[in-house]
Amino acid sequence: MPTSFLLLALISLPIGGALLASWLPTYARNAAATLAATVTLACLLCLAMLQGVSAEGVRADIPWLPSIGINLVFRLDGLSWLFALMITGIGALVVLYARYYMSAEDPVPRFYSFLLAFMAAMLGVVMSGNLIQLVIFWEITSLFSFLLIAYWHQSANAREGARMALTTTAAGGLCLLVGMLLLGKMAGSFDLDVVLSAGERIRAHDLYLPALILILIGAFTKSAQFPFHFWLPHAMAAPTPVSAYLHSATLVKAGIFLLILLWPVLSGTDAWYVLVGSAGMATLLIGAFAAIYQHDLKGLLAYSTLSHLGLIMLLLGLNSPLAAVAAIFHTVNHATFKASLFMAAGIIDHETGTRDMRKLSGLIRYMPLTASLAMVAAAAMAGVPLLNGFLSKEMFLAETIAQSSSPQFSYALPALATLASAFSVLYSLRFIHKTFFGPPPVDCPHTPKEPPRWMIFPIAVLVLICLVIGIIPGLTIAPLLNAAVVAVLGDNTPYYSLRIWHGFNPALALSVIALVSGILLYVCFRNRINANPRGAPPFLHRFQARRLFDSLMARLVMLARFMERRFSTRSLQPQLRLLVLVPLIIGLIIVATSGGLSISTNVQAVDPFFALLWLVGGVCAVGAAYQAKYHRFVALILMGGAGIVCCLTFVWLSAPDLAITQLLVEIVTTVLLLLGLRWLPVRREDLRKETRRSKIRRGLDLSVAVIAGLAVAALTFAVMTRPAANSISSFFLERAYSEAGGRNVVNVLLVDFRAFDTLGEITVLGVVALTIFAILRRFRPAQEAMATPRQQRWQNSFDSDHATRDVGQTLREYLMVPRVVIQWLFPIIIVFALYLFLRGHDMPGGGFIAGLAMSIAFILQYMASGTRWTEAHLRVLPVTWIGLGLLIATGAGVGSWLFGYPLLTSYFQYTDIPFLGTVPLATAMLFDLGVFVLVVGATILMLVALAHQSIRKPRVVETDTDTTEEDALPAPEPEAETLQTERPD
Amino acid sequence: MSVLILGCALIAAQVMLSVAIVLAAWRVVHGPRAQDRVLGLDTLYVTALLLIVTFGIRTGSNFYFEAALVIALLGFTATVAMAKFLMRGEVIE
Amino acid sequence: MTDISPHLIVAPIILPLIAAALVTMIEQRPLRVAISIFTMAALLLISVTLLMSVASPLSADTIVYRVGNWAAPFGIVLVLDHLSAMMVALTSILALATLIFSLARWDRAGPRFHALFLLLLMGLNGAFLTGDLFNLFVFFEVMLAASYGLVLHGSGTARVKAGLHYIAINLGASILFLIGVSVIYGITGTLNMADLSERIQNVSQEQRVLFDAGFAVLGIAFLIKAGVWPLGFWLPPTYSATSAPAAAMFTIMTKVGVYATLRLMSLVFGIDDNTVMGIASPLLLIGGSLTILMSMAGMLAARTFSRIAGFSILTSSGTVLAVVGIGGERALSGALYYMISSTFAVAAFFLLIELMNRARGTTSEALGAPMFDDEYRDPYDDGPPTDEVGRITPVTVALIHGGFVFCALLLTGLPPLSGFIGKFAIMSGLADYAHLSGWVLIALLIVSSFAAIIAFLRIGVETIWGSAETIVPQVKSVEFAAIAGLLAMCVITTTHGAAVLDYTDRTVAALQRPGDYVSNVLLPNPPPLPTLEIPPQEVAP
Amino acid sequence: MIQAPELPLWAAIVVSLLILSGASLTLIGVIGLTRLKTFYERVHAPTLGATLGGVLICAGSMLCFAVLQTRVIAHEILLVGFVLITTPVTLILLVRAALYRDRAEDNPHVPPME
Amino acid sequence: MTAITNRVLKLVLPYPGLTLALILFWVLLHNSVSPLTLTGAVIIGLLAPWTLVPLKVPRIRIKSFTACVKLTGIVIYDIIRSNFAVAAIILSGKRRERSSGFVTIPLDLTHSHALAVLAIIITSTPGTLWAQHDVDTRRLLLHVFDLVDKTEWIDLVKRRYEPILKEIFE
Amino acid sequence: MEIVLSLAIGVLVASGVWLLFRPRTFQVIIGFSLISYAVTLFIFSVGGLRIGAPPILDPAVKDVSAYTDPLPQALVLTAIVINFAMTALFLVVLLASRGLTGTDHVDGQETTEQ
Ligand code: NA
Ligand code: NA
Repeated sequence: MPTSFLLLALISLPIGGALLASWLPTYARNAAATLAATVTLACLLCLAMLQGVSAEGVRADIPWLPSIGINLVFRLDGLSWLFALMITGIGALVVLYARYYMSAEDPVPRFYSFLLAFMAAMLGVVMSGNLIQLVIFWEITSLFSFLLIAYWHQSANAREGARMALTTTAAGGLCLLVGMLLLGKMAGSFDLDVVLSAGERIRAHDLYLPALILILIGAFTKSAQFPFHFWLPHAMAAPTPVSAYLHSATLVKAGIFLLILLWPVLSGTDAWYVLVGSAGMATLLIGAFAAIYQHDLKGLLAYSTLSHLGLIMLLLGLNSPLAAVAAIFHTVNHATFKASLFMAAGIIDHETGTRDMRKLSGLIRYMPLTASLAMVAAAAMAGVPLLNGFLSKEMFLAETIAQSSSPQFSYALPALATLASAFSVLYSLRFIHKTFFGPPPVDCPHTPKEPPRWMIFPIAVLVLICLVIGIIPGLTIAPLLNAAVVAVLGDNTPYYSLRIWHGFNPALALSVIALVSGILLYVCFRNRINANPRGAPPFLHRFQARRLFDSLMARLVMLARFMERRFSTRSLQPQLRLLVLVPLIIGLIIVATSGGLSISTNVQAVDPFFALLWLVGGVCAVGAAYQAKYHRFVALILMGGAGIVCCLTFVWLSAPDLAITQLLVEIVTTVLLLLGLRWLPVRREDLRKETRRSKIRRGLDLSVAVIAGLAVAALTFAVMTRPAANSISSFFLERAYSEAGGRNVVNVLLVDFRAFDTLGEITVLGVVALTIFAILRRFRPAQEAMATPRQQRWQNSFDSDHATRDVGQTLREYLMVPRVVIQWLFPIIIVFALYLFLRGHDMPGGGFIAGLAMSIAFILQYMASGTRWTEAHLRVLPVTWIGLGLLIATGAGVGSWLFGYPLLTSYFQYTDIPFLGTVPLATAMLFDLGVFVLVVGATILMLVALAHQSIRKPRVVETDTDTTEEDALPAPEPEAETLQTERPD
Repeated sequence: MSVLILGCALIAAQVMLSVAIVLAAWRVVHGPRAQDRVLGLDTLYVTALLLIVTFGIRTGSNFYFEAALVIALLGFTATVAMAKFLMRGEVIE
Repeated sequence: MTDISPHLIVAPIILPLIAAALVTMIEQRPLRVAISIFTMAALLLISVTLLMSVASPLSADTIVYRVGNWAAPFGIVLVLDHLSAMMVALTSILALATLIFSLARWDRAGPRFHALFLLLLMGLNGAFLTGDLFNLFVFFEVMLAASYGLVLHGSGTARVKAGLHYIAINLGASILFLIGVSVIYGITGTLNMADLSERIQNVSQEQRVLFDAGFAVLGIAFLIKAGVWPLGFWLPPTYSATSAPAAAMFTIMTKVGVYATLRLMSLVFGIDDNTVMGIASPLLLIGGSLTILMSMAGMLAARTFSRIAGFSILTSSGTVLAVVGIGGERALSGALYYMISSTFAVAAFFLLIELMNRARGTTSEALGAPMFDDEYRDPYDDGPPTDEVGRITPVTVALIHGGFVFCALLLTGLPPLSGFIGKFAIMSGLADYAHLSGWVLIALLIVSSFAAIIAFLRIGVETIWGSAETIVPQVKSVEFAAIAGLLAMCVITTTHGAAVLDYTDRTVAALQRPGDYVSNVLLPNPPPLPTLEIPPQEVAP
Repeated sequence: MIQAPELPLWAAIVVSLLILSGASLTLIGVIGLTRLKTFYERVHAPTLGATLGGVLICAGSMLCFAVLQTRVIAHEILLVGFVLITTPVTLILLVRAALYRDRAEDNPHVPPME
Repeated sequence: MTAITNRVLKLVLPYPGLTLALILFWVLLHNSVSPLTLTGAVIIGLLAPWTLVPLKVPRIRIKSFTACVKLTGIVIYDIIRSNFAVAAIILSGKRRERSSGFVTIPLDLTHSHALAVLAIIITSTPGTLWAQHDVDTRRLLLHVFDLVDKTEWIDLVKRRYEPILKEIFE
Repeated sequence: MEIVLSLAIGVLVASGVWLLFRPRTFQVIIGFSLISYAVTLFIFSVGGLRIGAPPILDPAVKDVSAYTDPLPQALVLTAIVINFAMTALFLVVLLASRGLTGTDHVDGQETTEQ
């Protein structure tokens, strides 16, 4: 069977298993367990088949993203094989254990699904042959560990622990990513084999140190090294199988694995020595010290895990090949004894209902098998001879002694190592003694008993491994270890021996000292330790990880909120200020950096009337600005003044089309704003509060406004007086008549040269009209504006007070003359609109202008006769007009496709009609018709939709004083004033 | 000669009309009541129309006639709306 | 029968327009839905065809369509190149998914949804395809006008408040746009972007100042659309107030700003890192970086998912713009890839948020009741939705949560999905650049990922797991289908990343040598009609 | 600076007189608008420009173009006609509105509502 | 015969006067009497008046065309005369004592079109303003710029305008 | 001429910008309208100021320099239409905001600042 197939099977089996498990019914416990067991056993089988070949290293390449150097490379050598064995082997045992551990009510398939997915990710990490791929799997392990820790997410502890774990490890993962990126850049490839062979170059590279630090952060967070260790104890909120699997054998070993993997590349420098060594040492001591004080079984195991991880880290940091061997060896050993201890703790928890050592006692009577297995495992943890823990710890002590020759640590190193070993003896002893010995427990929730046989079986297997390795290492672990070591160290593999007995040497002495002092310490301090109220070590209890983490997160959020408050806003005014200031400042920077604007004196003489006109325009504009707050109506009139000046300017400066358009738009806009004004309650000047702050702000605003005005004026002047550019416009002037059949070049531009713009523009108009219509359907007026306007109430009450008059007579009288005139004007304006439309191509006019004129004809009828009357007599279907207009315009454009020309190609011809003469016919006219139709529809829809609000009846009952008699009085009392609608002055 | 005469007359007329516009605008700005302002605006419209006519004469072209016609035929719409707003508080009932 | 294929380029603009016009006039809802769906599906097909034709090595890289049969620079031309084809295809996919989602309920939350939606599409496609600066303005306005309608779709206080700000700020941006365009026209005498690229070389030094100022004003208008700090405060509130489908569509709208910046930078200044000119590049870099930074703060400060989603959009614009500021083809290619991914992801997230809020019973002011007896009755309005028979199974919840995890991975840039690949591609390119600004940007990207992780965890954990009971929301399968479709696009982008990256590589290469674009657009004797070459493998069975 | 079409002298003189008188009349009307005391007085003033003033200027224009293009150009009649029809509409509405406002404020200078 | 013609005319031309006006309007707009313009004018004249039909505008039957001409003459004369009168007053400034004020005039006219014409005439004439008309009491409130003798103004309306308008419309 | 128009545009912009910074929605809409005038004139002015040279072709005059630049005028027309539409929309939205929030403050809520 090809090895690449096996490699891929190894990784894809658990993935497939995870997917399958996620689709199992909620309570299909046995099916899920069977599935998971099958998968893991199959993996083990694959692994077994790969054992021989992995020694020389096998790989399978799947190209994925070659351009950025990410390919899927699965690769197995001695080291990764060993890790894969741990992952699948312990995985299989955990699967079995979990089947009995998890309750029947749990949705177990989800658990197994996550577990298998995690296993796949872990296998991915150790099998990655590409740095980035490794990071990918790395982050996936974080993710699934998060999901597994939070498996019981109804518990706040689980959620919190999971969050903390993911936050820390994912952050580390991000650092690792950058580190790997740098590593890859230094090596020239992300391929692991390339990187591994580029050690020399990398260590000499400028980027080595940043890369090292980033990679170490990744490894330290994952392997819970000081100062990133805090998440691990909180991850104990996970179900025990998860702890046994993730927090002893796999997840936390990922960091170790990574550093072992990259040991040949990264180690050997002082930076490595200092960083890795000190982190390892600190973790070793802190973990061991804290473990002593834990009352929670899993807490003790968690801190002891920290300590052992620190030990391995320290070994790796020593820059010695022999230490590296010890590190690898201890990794395996720790996985076996710690997993079994976790499982044992789980059994105790499961059977007694508690993990609190203060409540546990004398369990050996109830569960002798579990107790004896746990004792062996604990002894391995303590480093008792004939167990695997002893062998690797011995190597560790020997290495610390060997390193003491170097000046940095001198004798401190072996001393501290021994101290830590003594601590480990102490907490192991406490674990066993406190739990299994002594009187029977008093306040256990359940009466303890031996668990099901198959639940003990995994522990037994692991303990057996501890024993076998401890007693006959040469026959068991040696070949596997050797393969791993060679894979890492290659030619640098040192001589080492796994014999139990190396004779009397300093390491043995230290071992003995540690053992003895550990026991002594326990004997002396056990009462004080057991009485410790917090279950936390002295000195360190202040640094409650969770509280620190929470406060850090809270501070982060506070900082973020502060930044948001300070550097962002939700109000409109500051945003509009920025909108003006940013272009202003950037414009000024540009002008300033390039030596300023050169102002030309190439100007035409000032026409005095023009200046007079703009005197009026300017005054109107400033007046409108001044009045807009308290006298909206006045502001509107003033704006009308400015508008007419604009219109005259267009007349003056050769733009008749613009003048007409401006005028018509002006008229329609005025009516529109007046329609809106009815719904804006009056704003009272006498209520105005003037503070110093508001004065200052207004002053600032005013100066910004003036500066903006000046800047735009300068820009205008500069652009106007520049030497004329060689514009594309001459083309239009030359071809408008000959090639587009129109004399009014502006109109030809609109309907032919740039008809596409016009198509978009009318679409805008249509969309806006539809939107306005939609908004107004749900319109709710301001409370104060809901009542009938004051004028109408006054006039209506006058009408009803006089016997001879009927309500509404004042209005009828008022409109009698205008109505006659406006009705007679209706056909005339329509004809005028038609005229404007027809002449557009040659003379000022066109579809847009005509459409506006036409819509004014309708609006006048609405004003003169009221909405109801007008709609009873004229059927206006503005929405249909809009749709139709769009269709006509588009149809006119698309029609050219039939003749094989691009969209909106127009065709024109001068047609001779008998008797009448030559008539220009252009298809652009059809397009213009669409414009016309749409403009009529859209304008009418906008205005009429707004006008309709007046005749709607509020659904909410008007509870105000609208209908009382005093309202009939015209007296404008200040109280009533606030209820009035817009008052013109 | 005729150009000079007509030109001067046109300038004079336009100055007068421009002054008229300024005065009408003064009424718009000064008020005192809203009806005064509306009246001022209406006057402004009519005067602008006349100014456009003189401008047509000045340039000898008919291109501006429609602008004037729009004021004549449709310009009253805005002021009607304003007057009606003053009277009824609503433009379209 | 005439051959329609040469006109395919204009179809992404014209087709929605025709459909919108029809939909406006048609009364029956099923027919309107059918037209919308058919149009959207056709658009997807067309845009993929266009994409393939550009991607095909056999056909021209730049296909020019002369609207009105007037040659550039005089008439308006549509230009299909790698970048525009990509954006159009992105839009079509997004639109189809969003439309499908909205069929479940949102298209009935107010009148004229389909018309507005179709016209938004028209505006977007027009903005991407046009080669004319003023025409770009017009299509911006079409897009904005439709978006105003969609922001306000369904009414309600929050929407109206946010809509007011949104409209006000975009009105301001439009004014800046107009000023910028006029100055550019005044100085160069042209509106055609390719022609502009040519003419700018002959502009004298004094005029160059004016041109630069005008260009800066124009650029600021684009940056407002892209939501760059300090011009993008409007974005998160607007997007979180609006209806889910609208918000999902809007994810592409910020990209229009990015697109326009990229296009004009490429044509006017060049985007190569060794031809950095003026202050445009540093401004983009600083603006983009600050945007990333501030959206990071925004995410951390956020209390709702929709704000997180809003800030994700900002992060994405900021990232792309900062990379444009630095230049460098590898990073830029990564940025484009990242943009594709983040667009799909944020859109999916917006849609998902709606479902999650529904589960929490806090659908944001859904169908606000009208105030009046509606005498102005809309004949097209079918009233409030009644037939909401969702699939009430826990599977619903599981799917929502699964979708959330997907979105979270994509938006935080965690492996293994496209969000990660995009960020990595950018960082990898920046690392090649080996310049301080590059390292700073890498750091920012990493920190922003971290902030996103914290934000997602902070709100996600408590929202999803924190509540005592699980409410099963009523979700229609079309809603899931839409979200799944968008997420599937992310997955495809991940698995077929090589092809996508190859495409973005070529896009960037084309942007770096604008000469081809220019010469294609300004071909002195243009062929009567551009013929679209569909790659042979498409034709062959 | 001085722009004007080339006309025969007599026509130039007549046109000049027409437009000057029209403009003066209009200006007088607007002066009235600014100087008169009450609103009801002021309303009368702009009618000058809208009627005779407009007629004179339009007549000038008609004559000018008739001579210039040697054919009857009469469309200025439309301007005069429409202004004559529409201005009263505005004024009637405005005066009535002013009356209402003054009455509502009990202004003694207007006749009370009957 | 005439009855049938009238019927047909009524059917084709709802508002013959308007038709004429529109033809004139179209011709004046185009400033030409070319066949094309005339054809257009006729088409417009035939079609456009139909837009008034849905508005239910009553058809006006003008009883006397000579009265129309007479009225036009009177109005032109009055307007010119008043123009100079008012201009003189404005130019004279404060030198002359002058009072303006309201005059109430009882009217006999009821036809809305006749009233509208009267209103336009009065308002177009400088110096007089149509301020308010009460339908019940048929009283017109007139504002007069230069009010010396009220009866003078009552006479103006009652003697000078109202009879002719009655002649034309009623 | 140029200086007058530049100043005019400056005054319009200054008034408009000042209004944009105000807290009341109606002020903002008037501000936008004033700025729209300014922008319209600005685009227009980019084509250069010509008196009596409208871009309406006289078949007799072939010289393109006899006409003013038509393109800015076409752009202005488009801009005017779009501005009109946006003004209408903004008005309706501000009315809706006023109705729903009970205030005409641009933020939909009164703040301590004026
Ligand atoms: Na054409
Ligand atoms: Na009068």
